[in-house]
Amino acid sequence: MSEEKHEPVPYRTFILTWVALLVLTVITVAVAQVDLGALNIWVALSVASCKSALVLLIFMHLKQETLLFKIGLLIMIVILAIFIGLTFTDVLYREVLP
Amino acid sequence: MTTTPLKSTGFYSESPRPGLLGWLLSTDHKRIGMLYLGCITTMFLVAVGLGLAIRLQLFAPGQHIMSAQTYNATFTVHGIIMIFLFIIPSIPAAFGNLLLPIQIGARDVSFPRINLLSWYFYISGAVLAVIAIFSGGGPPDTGWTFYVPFSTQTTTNVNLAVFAAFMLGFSSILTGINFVTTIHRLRAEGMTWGRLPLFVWTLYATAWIQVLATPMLGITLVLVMLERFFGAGLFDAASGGDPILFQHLFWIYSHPAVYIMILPAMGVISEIIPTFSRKPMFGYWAMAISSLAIAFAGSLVWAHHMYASGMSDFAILVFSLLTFIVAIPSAIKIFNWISTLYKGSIQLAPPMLFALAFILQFAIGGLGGLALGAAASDIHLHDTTFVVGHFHYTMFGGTGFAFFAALHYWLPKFTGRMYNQKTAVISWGLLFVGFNVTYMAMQAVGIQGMPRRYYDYLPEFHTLNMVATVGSWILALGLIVMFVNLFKSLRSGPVIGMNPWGGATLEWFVPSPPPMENFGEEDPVVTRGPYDYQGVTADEP
Amino acid sequence: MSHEHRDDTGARFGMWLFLYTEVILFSGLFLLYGVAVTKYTDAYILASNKLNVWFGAVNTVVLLTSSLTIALAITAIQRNRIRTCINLCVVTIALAILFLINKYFEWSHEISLGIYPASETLLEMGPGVASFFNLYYFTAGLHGLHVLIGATLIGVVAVLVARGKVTSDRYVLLENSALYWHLVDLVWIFLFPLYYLII
Amino acid sequence: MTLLPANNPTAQAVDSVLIYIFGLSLLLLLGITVVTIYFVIRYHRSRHPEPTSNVDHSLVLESVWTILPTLIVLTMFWYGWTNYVGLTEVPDGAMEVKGTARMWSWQFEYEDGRRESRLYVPVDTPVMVRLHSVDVLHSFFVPAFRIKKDTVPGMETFVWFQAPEPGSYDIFCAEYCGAGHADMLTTIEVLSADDYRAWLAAGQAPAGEHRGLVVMQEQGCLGCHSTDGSDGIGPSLFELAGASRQVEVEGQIHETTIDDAYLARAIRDANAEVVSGFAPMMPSYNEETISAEDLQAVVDYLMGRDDPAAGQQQLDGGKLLEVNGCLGCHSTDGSQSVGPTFAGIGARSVTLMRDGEDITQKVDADYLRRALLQPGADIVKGYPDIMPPSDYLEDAEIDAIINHLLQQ
Ligand code: HEA
Ligand code: HEA
Ligand code: HEC
Ligand code: CUA
Ligand SMILES: [Cu+2]
Repeated sequence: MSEEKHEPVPYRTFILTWVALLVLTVITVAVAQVDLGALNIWVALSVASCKSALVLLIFMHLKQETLLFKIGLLIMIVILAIFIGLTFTDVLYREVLP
Repeated sequence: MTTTPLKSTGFYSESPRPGLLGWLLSTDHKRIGMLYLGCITTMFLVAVGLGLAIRLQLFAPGQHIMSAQTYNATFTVHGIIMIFLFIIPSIPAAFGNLLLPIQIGARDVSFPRINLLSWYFYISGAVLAVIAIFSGGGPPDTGWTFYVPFSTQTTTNVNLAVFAAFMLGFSSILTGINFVTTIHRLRAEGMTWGRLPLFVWTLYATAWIQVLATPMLGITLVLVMLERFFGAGLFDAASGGDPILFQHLFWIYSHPAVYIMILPAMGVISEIIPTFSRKPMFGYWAMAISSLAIAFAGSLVWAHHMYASGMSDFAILVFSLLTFIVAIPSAIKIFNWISTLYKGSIQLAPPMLFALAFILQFAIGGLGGLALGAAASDIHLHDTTFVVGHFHYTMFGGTGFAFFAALHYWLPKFTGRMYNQKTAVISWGLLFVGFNVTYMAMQAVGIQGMPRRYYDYLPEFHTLNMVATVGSWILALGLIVMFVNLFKSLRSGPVIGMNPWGGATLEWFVPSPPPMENFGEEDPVVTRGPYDYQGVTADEP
Repeated sequence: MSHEHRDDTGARFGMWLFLYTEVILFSGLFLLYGVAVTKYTDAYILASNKLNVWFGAVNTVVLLTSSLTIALAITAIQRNRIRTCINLCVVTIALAILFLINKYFEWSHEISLGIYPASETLLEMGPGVASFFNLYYFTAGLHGLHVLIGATLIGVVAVLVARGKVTSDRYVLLENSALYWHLVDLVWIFLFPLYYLII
Repeated sequence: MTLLPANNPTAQAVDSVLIYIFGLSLLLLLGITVVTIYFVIRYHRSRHPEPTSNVDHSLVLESVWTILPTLIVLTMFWYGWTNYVGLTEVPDGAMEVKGTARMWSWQFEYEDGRRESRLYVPVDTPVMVRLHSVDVLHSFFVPAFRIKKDTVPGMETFVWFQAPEPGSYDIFCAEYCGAGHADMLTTIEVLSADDYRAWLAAGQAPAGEHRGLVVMQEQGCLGCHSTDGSDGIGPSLFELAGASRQVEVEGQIHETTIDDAYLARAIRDANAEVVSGFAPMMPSYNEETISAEDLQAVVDYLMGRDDPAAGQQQLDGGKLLEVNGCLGCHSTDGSQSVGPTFAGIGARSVTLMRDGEDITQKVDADYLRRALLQPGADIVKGYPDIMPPSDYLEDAEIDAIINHLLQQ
C-alpha cells in the first residue's frame, strides 16, 4: 500500500522545529516575568498550544498521515474540551450561600 | 446426529499448541472470545447469587440474613462485578471478539496479541476483585460508585477493589483500540461502510467511548488510591479539594459507560430482528448514525447523576437539556425496529423472543430515565429504588436480555450444536415474567420514597419489597433453566449446518464452528448488503 | 500463521488511539487544576512562586531536545543509518535520565522544606497552596512515571535495532515508541507553564 | 401501600412533572407494545410465509419519528426545569434552621442555639434548612415534601418546604454513608401554631436557670402547682425540704417527711401516695417523659439545692449523646453496634489495644475524656479505629457526657 511508508523527513526540518520550540520556550518564560494579570495564563497556554502543534505535526509526522489520523485527533480534542468545559458549568456557577 | 466431539471441529481442533496452553496463549479472536464468554458467564452467576441474597434480606423489614455491614458489602460487590466484570465486557469483549472479524471478512483483529493481553488484564482484574472480598479489612463497602470522602475513610479493602477496577478499565481500553483499528483497516474487499452489519457499527461507536472515556475512570481511581495512601486531600475541602469534583470525574466515565453497555446490545437486536423477519433493517443509515449519535451525546450528560449533589443550578439546566437529547436517537432505534417487523415474515424463535423482550424492557427503562432526566422529578426519585429499577431495566432487561439473545443466536454458530428450543422458550417466559415482577415492584416502591442501599426499611414499604423478592425467585428459576439448557447443548445438542436461522451476514456463510482463519485460503469478497435475504435460506432442521 | 498480515499504518493508528487515552488520563489532573486555579487564583500564584523556574526551564529544554533526537532517529532508520539511529536513541535515553535527575534534586529540595502531600507545613499554608502542591506532585509524578516507561521502551527498541529486528524496511516499533516519547514531551509542554510560570 | 401527601408546594411542583412524564411515557409504551404485538401476530410466519415489503427506509417516516420525540422531550425538559426552579426559590420570611448530618444521625440547630435531633417546625410556614456535614456525604430526603439534597463536607446546601398540616414526616438519609446509612432516620414534627409556641417557650429558658425549673416548665407542672406557697389544683411546691406531709396510701393516712425518695416517687408514681385534701389527678411521669437526670434536677430544685455547678448541670449528657450523633454508633441498651455499647459503661473495665498489646483499663473520667478527645490513641479491642474526635464539643458538654456515662 502506498500509504504504508512516508518519505523520510530531512534532518534539517526537525532541527529547525527544535529551534522554533526553544524560541517559544524562551518567549513564555520571558512573558511570564511580566505581570499581565489573568492574561498571563492564557498567553502561556497559547504558546504551549503552538508548541504542541509543532510537535504533533512535525515530530509526530501528523502532517504526513492520512485524514483519519487528523479526524481522530480532532475528535479527541473536542471530547476533551467538552469534558472540561461542561464541568465548568458547575464550578463557575456554584452558588455559595450567605 | 453425529458424535464428533466438539474439540475436533472447527477452530477447536486447529491450534499451533495443544490443550490448555492452546487456549491460554492463543491469539485467535474466537478462542479469546470463548475465554471471555466463559469468564463473563461465571462472574455473572456469582453476582446474580449476590443479587438473590440482597433480595432475601429485603424480603421483610428488619435484619434477617445479614447485618448492615454485610449488606453494604453485598450490594457493592454485586454492583462492581455486574458492571465491570459482566456487563461492560459482556457483549463487546465476548461476542465482539467472536464476531467482529468474521462479520467484516477479516481473519483476526488488528492486534491479536494485545487482544490476548487485554483478556489477561480482565482475568487479573477479576481475580483481584475476588481477593478483595476475602482479604484486608473485609469486602469493600463503598457502593460501585466509590464516592469520596466515604471511600477514602472506610477501613474495608477498597484499595484492591479500586485497583481491580483500574485493571478492568485498561482491558476495556485495549479492546476498544483494537476494534477501532480493525474496523478501519481490516474490512474485506467490497465491505464498504454501507455494508457493515449494524452490530459492527455499534461496536465501532462503543469502541470510541471505551477509548475516550475509560481513562477518566483510570485517573479517578488512581486518585482514590493516592488519597488513601497519602491522605493528600485532593477531594477534601480542608486541603482545597472538592468532593463534588470526584463525582464529575467518576460520571464522566461512568455515564458513557452505560452506553458502552447498551450500544452493542442494540447492535445484537439489529441483527436478530431482520433475520427473523426476513426483511432488511428499516432505516439502515438512521440506525448506524444514531449509534454514533448516542455515543457522542452520551458523553455530554454525565452530571444528571448529580442533580441533588449540591452542584450549580446552571449545570442542572445544561445537563438536563443534554440528557433529553440522548433519548432521541434511542427513540429512532425503537421505531425502526418495530417498522422492520411490518409486513415481514416473523418467526418467534428463542433469539427473537429475547429481542422482543429487550425492546419492551429497554423502552420501560429508558422512559423511566426520562423521569430521572427531568430536574424536578429527579429530586424526588434520585437515590431511591426507582433508580435501581431503572438501571436494572436498562442493564438487565436491556443488555442482559440482549446478551441472552446473542447466546441463543450465536452460541450454536460457535459450538456447532443447537439447544432445545422448546426449553429455551420456557426459560424465556420465566425470565420475562420474573424480571418484570421484580423490577416493576422496585420502581413502584421507589416512587413511594424508599431510598436505595437500605438493608432495612419502614413497614410501609413491605408489600412491594416482598413482591420484588418473589419475582427474583421466578427469575432465578428462569436463569437456571436457561443455563442448563444451553450447557446441555454443548455436549448433546443436534449438530447444525452453516446457517440455522437464515442470516445474511458473513458469519452464516462459514462453517459452524468456524475454522481457524475463518475463511480458508481465499479472502472473502463482499458483494451484498448485510440484510439482503434474497436467496438466503435457513438450513432444514 | 500462514497469512502473515502486516499493517504499519494500522499499528500507528492504534498507537495514536492509545495516546488519546493517555491525554485523557492526564486531563483529569488538568481538570482538577483548572477548577482549583479559578477558585484559588491568588494562592496558586503564591505557590507557583515557590517553585524554581529554572528547574522547570532546564527540564523543558532537555525534553524538547530528546524529542528532537528521537525524531531524528526515525529519519536515520529510514535512510538506513543504523549506527546513527542507535546513537540517537541512546542520547534520548540519556536526556530522559537527565530529566529525572533534575527532578530528583528539585523534589528533594522541596521535600526538605517540608512541602509534600499531606505535610504539616503544607496544611498550614492554607487550602489553595495545599491543593497546588498536591496536584503538582501527582501530575509531575505521573509524568515522571511516563518518562521512565518511555525511556525503557526506547531502550528496548534500540536493542531491537541493533539486533536487526527493526530495520529500514520495518520500523513501526521505533515510530510508535517515538510517538509515545513525544506525548511525554507534549504533557510537559503544558505542565511547565501551568505550574512554574503563573504569576 | 400508602400514598404520599401531595398537599404542599414542593410536592406539587414535583408531582405535576412526574405525572406529565409518566403519563406520556405510559401512552408511548402502550402504543409501542400494541403495535409490536399486532405485527408479531399479523405477520407471523405461519400466516405470512414471505415478506411482502422490502422497503428499507422512508425519509418521511423517519423524520417524523425524529422530530416528534424531539418536541416531546423538549417539553419534558422545560417543565422539569421550571418546576425545579421552584424548589430552589425560598419564599420570603422563611424560618431558618441549620441541619447537620454526621455518621449516623441528624442534628438541627435553631437560631437561639437550641439543638434537637428532630426537626420541629410550625405549620404553614416556609422553612429553610441549611445543610452541613461533618464527615462524609449524606442526603436530606423527605418523601412527603419531595425534597432531597446532599450534605457536603466543607460546603453549605439547602432545602425548603412548607407543611400545611401538623404531623410527623420521615427524614431519610439518601446518600450512602456506611454501616448506619439505613438507620439514619428522623422526623420532621410539624406542630400547630400553639404547640409550636409552647415548644419554643420551653426551649427558651434563660441561661443559668435551674435545670429542675426548666424541666418543670417544659412539662407544664406549674399549671397546677405554684412555688410561692399558694395551693392550686395541686399543693404548692414552696420550701419543701424537711417539711412533713400527710399522705393517703391505699386509704390509710401516713405522716412522712419529704426527702428525695419521696419526691421521686411522687413524680414517677403520682397516685400511690396522695397528699391529703387533694384529688388523685396528677399524671405520672415515666423515664420517657422525664429522664433520670431531669428527675434528679427537679428533686434538687424542689429540695432547695443549687444546681450543682450551674452551667454544667444544665447540660443533659443523655441528650448530648443523642444530638451529637454518638448514638449512631453506640447503643444504650447493651446491643451490638459500630462502637461499644454505653450500657453499664461506668462500671466496667475495657480491653484496649495499645502498640499491639492488650491493656485492661477501668473506665473512669480520665479514660472517658481520652476516649472522647483522642479516640485514635486507644482502641477498644475488637472495634475499628473510626470514631471521630469529639473536639467540636465544649468543655462543659464533655463533662456532662462523662458524668452521664459514669452513671450508666
Ligand atoms: C444500560 C444502561 C443504561 C442506559 C441505556 C440508560 C439510559 C438512560 N438513563 Fe440511566 N442509569 C443507568 C444505566 C443506564 N441508563 C445506571 C446504571 C444508573 C445508576 C447509577 C448509580 O447511581 O448507581 C442510571 C441512572 C440514571 C440517572 C440518574 C438517576 C439518579 O441517580 O438520580 C438518570 C438521570 O437523568 C438517567 C437517565 C437515563 C436516560 C435519559 C437514558 C436514555 O438513554 C434512555 C433513552 C431511551 C428511551 C427514551 C426509551 C426508548 C424510546 C422510546 C420508547 C420511544 C419514545 C420516546 C420518546 C418520545 C422520548 N439514568
Ligand atoms: C447487569 C447488571 C445487573 C444485574 C443483571 C443485576 C441483577 C440483579 N440485581 Fe442488581 N445491581 C446492579 C447491577 C445488576 N444487578 C448494580 C450496578 C447495582 C448497584 C450497586 C450499588 O448500589 O453500588 C445493583 C443493585 C441491586 C439492588 C439494590 C441494592 C440497594 O440499593 O440496596 C438490588 C435490590 O434488590 C439488586 C437486585 C438484583 C437482583 C434480584 C438481580 C437478579 O436479576 C438476579 C437474578 C438471579 C437470581 C435471583 C439468582 C439466580 C441463581 C442462579 C442462576 C444459580 C447460580 C448461583 C450461584 C452460582 C451462586 N441489585
Ligand atoms: C462514627 C461512630 C461514632 C460516633 C459518632 C461516636 N462514637 Fe464513641 N466510639 C465509637 C467506637 C467505634 C468506639 C470504640 C473504639 C474506640 O475506643 O475508639 C467508641 C468508643 C467510645 C467510648 C469508650 C467506650 C468504652 O466502652 O470504653 C466512649 C465513652 C464514647 N465512644 C463516647 C462517645 C460520645 C459521648 C460520642 C458523641 C459525642 C461518641 N462516642 C460518638 C464510635 C463512635
Ligand atoms: Cu447518612 Cu446515608
Ligand atoms: Cu447516566
